[in-house]
Amino acid sequence: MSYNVNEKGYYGEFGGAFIPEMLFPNVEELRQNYIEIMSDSSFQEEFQQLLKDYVGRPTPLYFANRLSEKYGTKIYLKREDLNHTGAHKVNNTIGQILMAQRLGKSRIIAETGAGQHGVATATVCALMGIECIVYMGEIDIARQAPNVARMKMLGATVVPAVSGSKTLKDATNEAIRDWINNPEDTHYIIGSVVGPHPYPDMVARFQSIVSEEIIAQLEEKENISKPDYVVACVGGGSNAAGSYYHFLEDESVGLIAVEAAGKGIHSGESAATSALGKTGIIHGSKTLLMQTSDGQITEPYSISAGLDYPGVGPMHAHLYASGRAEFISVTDEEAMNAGLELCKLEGIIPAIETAHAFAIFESRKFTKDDVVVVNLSGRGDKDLETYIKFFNL
Amino acid sequence: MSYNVNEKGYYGEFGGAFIPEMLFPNVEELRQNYIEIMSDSSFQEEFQQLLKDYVGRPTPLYFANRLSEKYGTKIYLKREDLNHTGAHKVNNTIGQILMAQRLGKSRIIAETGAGQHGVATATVCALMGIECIVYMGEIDIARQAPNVARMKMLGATVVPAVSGSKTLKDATNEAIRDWINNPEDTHYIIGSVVGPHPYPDMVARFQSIVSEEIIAQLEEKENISKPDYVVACVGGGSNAAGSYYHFLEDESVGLIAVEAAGKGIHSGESAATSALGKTGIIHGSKTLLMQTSDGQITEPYSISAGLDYPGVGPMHAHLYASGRAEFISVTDEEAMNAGLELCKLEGIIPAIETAHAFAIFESRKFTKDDVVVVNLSGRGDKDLETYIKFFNL
Amino acid sequence: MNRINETIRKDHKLLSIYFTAGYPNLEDTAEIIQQLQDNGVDMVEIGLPFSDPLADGPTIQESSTQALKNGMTTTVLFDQLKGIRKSVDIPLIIMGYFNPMLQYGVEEFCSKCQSVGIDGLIIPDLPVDVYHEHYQDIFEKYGLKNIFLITPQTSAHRIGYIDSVSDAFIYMVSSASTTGAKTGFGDVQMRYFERISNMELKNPQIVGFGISNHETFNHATRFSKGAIIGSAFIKFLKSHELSEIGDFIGSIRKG
Amino acid sequence: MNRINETIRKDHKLLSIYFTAGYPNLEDTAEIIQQLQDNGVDMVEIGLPFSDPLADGPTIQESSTQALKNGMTTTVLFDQLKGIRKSVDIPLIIMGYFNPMLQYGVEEFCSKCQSVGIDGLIIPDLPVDVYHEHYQDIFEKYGLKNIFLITPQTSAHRIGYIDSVSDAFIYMVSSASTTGAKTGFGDVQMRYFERISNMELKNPQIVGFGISNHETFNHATRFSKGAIIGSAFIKFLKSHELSEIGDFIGSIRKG
Ligand SMILES: Cc1ncc(COP(=O)(O)O)c(C=O)c1O
Ligand SMILES: Cc1ncc(COP(=O)(O)O)c(C=O)c1O
Repeated sequence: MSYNVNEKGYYGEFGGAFIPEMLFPNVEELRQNYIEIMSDSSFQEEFQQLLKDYVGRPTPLYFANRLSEKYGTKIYLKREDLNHTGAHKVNNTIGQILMAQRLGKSRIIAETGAGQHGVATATVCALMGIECIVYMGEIDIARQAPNVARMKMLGATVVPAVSGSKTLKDATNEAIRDWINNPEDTHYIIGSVVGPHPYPDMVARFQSIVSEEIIAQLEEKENISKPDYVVACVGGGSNAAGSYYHFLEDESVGLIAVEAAGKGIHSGESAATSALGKTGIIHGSKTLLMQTSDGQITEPYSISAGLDYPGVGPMHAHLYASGRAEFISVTDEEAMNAGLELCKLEGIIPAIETAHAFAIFESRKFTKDDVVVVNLSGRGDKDLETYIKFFNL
Repeated sequence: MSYNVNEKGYYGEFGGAFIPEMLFPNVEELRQNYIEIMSDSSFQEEFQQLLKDYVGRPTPLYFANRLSEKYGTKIYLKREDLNHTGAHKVNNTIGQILMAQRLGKSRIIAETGAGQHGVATATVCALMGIECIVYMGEIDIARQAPNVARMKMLGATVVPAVSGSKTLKDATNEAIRDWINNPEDTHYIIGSVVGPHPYPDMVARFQSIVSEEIIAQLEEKENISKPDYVVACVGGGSNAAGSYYHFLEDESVGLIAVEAAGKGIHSGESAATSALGKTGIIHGSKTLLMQTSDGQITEPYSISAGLDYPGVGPMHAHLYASGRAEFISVTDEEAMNAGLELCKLEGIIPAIETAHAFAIFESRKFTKDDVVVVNLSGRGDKDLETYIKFFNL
Repeated sequence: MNRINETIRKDHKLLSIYFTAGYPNLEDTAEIIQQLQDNGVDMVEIGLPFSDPLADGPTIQESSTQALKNGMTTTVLFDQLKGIRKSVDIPLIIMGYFNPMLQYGVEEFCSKCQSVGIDGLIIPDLPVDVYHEHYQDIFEKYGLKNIFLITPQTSAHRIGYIDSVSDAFIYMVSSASTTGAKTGFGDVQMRYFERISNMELKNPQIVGFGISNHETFNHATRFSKGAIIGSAFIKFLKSHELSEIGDFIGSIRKG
Repeated sequence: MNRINETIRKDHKLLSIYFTAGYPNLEDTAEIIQQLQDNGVDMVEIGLPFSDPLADGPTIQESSTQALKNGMTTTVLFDQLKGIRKSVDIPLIIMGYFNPMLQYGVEEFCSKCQSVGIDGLIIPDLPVDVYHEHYQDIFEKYGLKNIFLITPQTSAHRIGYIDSVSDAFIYMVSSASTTGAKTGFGDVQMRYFERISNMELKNPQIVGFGISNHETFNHATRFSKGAIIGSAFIKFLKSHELSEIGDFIGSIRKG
């Protein structure tokens, strides 16, 4: 079985491009060109150069001494938190801005939830001097004020999404609407491995730098070519996709996907898509999706705005349905405690999204020789407010 | 003329160790051992390993395309903002925590102004599992709340300094008092190239990784072994010292030090020590110092909490007095505008301290072939609040 | 013969009206359809509301949100439509997003459509190739016409393909846009309408998006068979009684 | 002969009092010195206030801040001391940080001290080696004794060096601490006092830091020539009239 996308844009039964006709020319143009553009050596050169000089790659693979000791296994942290703008998101936006340039686009739109992807998009647009419009749910604008300010400083226009639940899902709807209304000059930079084909595959490829580096770094540090496990949190699934990428087809590498259970999987306030979702269509992709029996998309909940998405990317739906990856969900409280533990043991304040990945160690046990790589997808500066409130700091 | 410290702890007429007898054993122990410990190969190995795997070094040397174009010269940015915790400060705290371990200390104290050094210290203490107490002016605690929260999350105890002006100078006084009261088990991690000998030299050596990398990176990028100019902001002077270090004795490299003029050098609200200071003694060091004619240390002012220090390190006093470095001072407004310009042109939000370094380009002209390296000492996330207010975002 | 095909043969310009089922009130569906027929509308599109209507502008979005709040579901809609064919004989088309249909079961959905007397479907996010490969047989089995959209950006080649798969009419989106986004038609759009008209497709075109009054209706239908009004009608419903629907239709027809 | 050397020869335990010049009120300096002498104090340390007194605890810090606010400066202090030798003959020592002296000019400062009748200086942040190398000649030229501190952590070797450079007494800090930090003396400190006493240095020792009452004064002077009270006296001044200074001194002497 393959876990990569097939030529029709599917991962198993998931994926595809369920898009309104108005988007067809845009998506089709991208589909026909993305592989060729990405394979072009001048593209790769520019992409790699920016990742190195601007983003700060390679990010370290850091052996977490005290954490490893506490949990009796060998835990390595892939330090995506050290990327420029503070998360893995920028790997993708750097790639997509170069893609947009080669497609001759002069205007960029993006959606954002926590604001990380919005900041990463605004950043690359500033870098290239391209107009940038970021859609963000009105509620998220209120609760992620620092990232809104960052986007504005970077010259982006932040447009509030006032429809629906006024959060990430609706911001995505608004971005798609903008794209429908601006079919010629605009490229839509999606922030995760979601959306119509070829987005999930394209974003996964841009993020695959993560697993590529892990391989080289494990070689250097442990003299092995692969870890026993890769652990990543899953919102849409891009940091997971990036850290799994080169291990997808090698089933000796355990893939662990950590979802947000919010206040408890069955509390009605959760974002654990694999546990609660059914196959459906969201944002142009057939995937697992939290929805009513009637097919209305439901509002997810998580303390972390970046996991607060009612779907997962089609790759992840397939990894779940096929059993290739192990899905674990983690409550707000477990995640927050794991985040604080990482601060105290390793001096690293993780994004709350990322903190979910660390919460598994309390219950999921590994042997002492297991090499477990956790993708430390982002830093927690954007979440200080939430940490302060939660822990009464 | 030499610009490095001499065997007595002086840079020209500046430096020394003007400390109360109570501190003598501590400072003397450090003075006698620091060179030997730092030269030890196991120390270097551990230091370099942590810089690489934990801090994320080498930080890129990034050619700032659009900024270079705008100012008609070749501007490279040394990306210290990409370090773990977001500034150059951590280079020093990693070094000093290893030093403290080798000196057998079990308790760490530090002072902090903006909180960056406090966070960097709390971070390395968490990493090593060592108790950490950070002194911070009561006023700074109020205006730098996010960094206070970060320190707490990292397990540090933040103690308000309530004496004097309740800012950095007083936090330093309090830290010194703590050290006096805990002479045996405690190491004081000073956050800049200030304080009694051997601190300025030790901190400069830890920070010298910056210029070491610049040399290798210019070799790779421009096939040259040194830049024409190195530009850095100066609070205490550690990021400047680090970026100048390997060029100090080579007078063909222009060193530009940028100080905070606050609301104007002669406005009474300034921190431009070189312009306003006279030789004096502060925190155990003979250096340039803002003071009354009566020798009372005056309160500096800058919009950036990290430049808000009434002295400079003795190395910088000597660089100024000898004319080796060019000192430029920049107002709040000039710095803020330069910070915003960097956002818009390069997609990088600098710390307001750092923004001062970029403000010189409006008036200080370079030729088109000059290679100018600006030390991008830190990221601006900690300063969003100030940026928002200033620009009404 | 399917009622849509029959209607399309009529020799006047067709006026088709879209409304969101369950809006303004849950039980308005049947009454609105009746009013539309009684006031001479040629065809009705019944919007099955969806939580995330990404091809729609704010007006239809809001009406969908309200309809869902009112309790509209696929099951409720079918219940409401049960007796509709007793008094209504103009073509009825359900317009909705694919996910609710998928959850209902596509075949089950089609079967139900047939049994209540639905003639066709417009599903903006079901692309023609997916339809062609997976669902065409089912639709045809239950006598449902599937209507596809084309836009100014749709290539001639693709229009040909869509025409070949279609068997009722082609929904010609006036400009690449979400519903209700633009107002009035300019030269660019008129040339586009004319261009498509000159292609002499086997299916007639009905223009949608951006038609709000007598003038735009006339423009839109200069080179096409008819036009669909959606947002303008929803806006009208927001501030008028159902009994006033005739005024709205009259204003479109007569200006 | 310098007044300090003379006083040290006396055969009782010496009580020395520190106060901050200009506190509680700018003009209190001379009056406080007079009161101290009149109530039998053996020696007085006049604190020249400094903005950043890093060897001092909160009490002395606050008094310094207040004194500076009141307008105390080096020049003002010398003015206030101009006539002091008309009525005061106990040793007077200025205790202050080095920076204000540096700004005044070290030689100028020393000369002024001599002219108003100051006998010695205590400068916590002027280390003995710097003094020895750069300033000893000047101090001696103006007949000033420089007093150095030792602490429990000071090595025997260094104590020897300090003793060799000193020519008055050695300021024995009771425990490594800022002024006012600890209260009461334990076994550790008593052993330290005894250890130093047994070294039989050429200069006698006077204990400072942590002496606040009759009991601690007695403890501190068991193995030393005398003791200095600072913070406790400043605290007393905060809530009493200058005319009550005798009560404070009495309580120390007699318990
Ligand atoms: C730090 C971080 N990690 C993870 C995520 C979740 O996204 P994804 O699942 O696409 O990696 C986000 C989204 O904002 C994020 O900011
Ligand atoms: C980002 C940044 N740059 C510069 C400084 C100034 O310190 P220094 O002059 O020691 O580099 C600070 C101090 O907090 C800082 O945070």
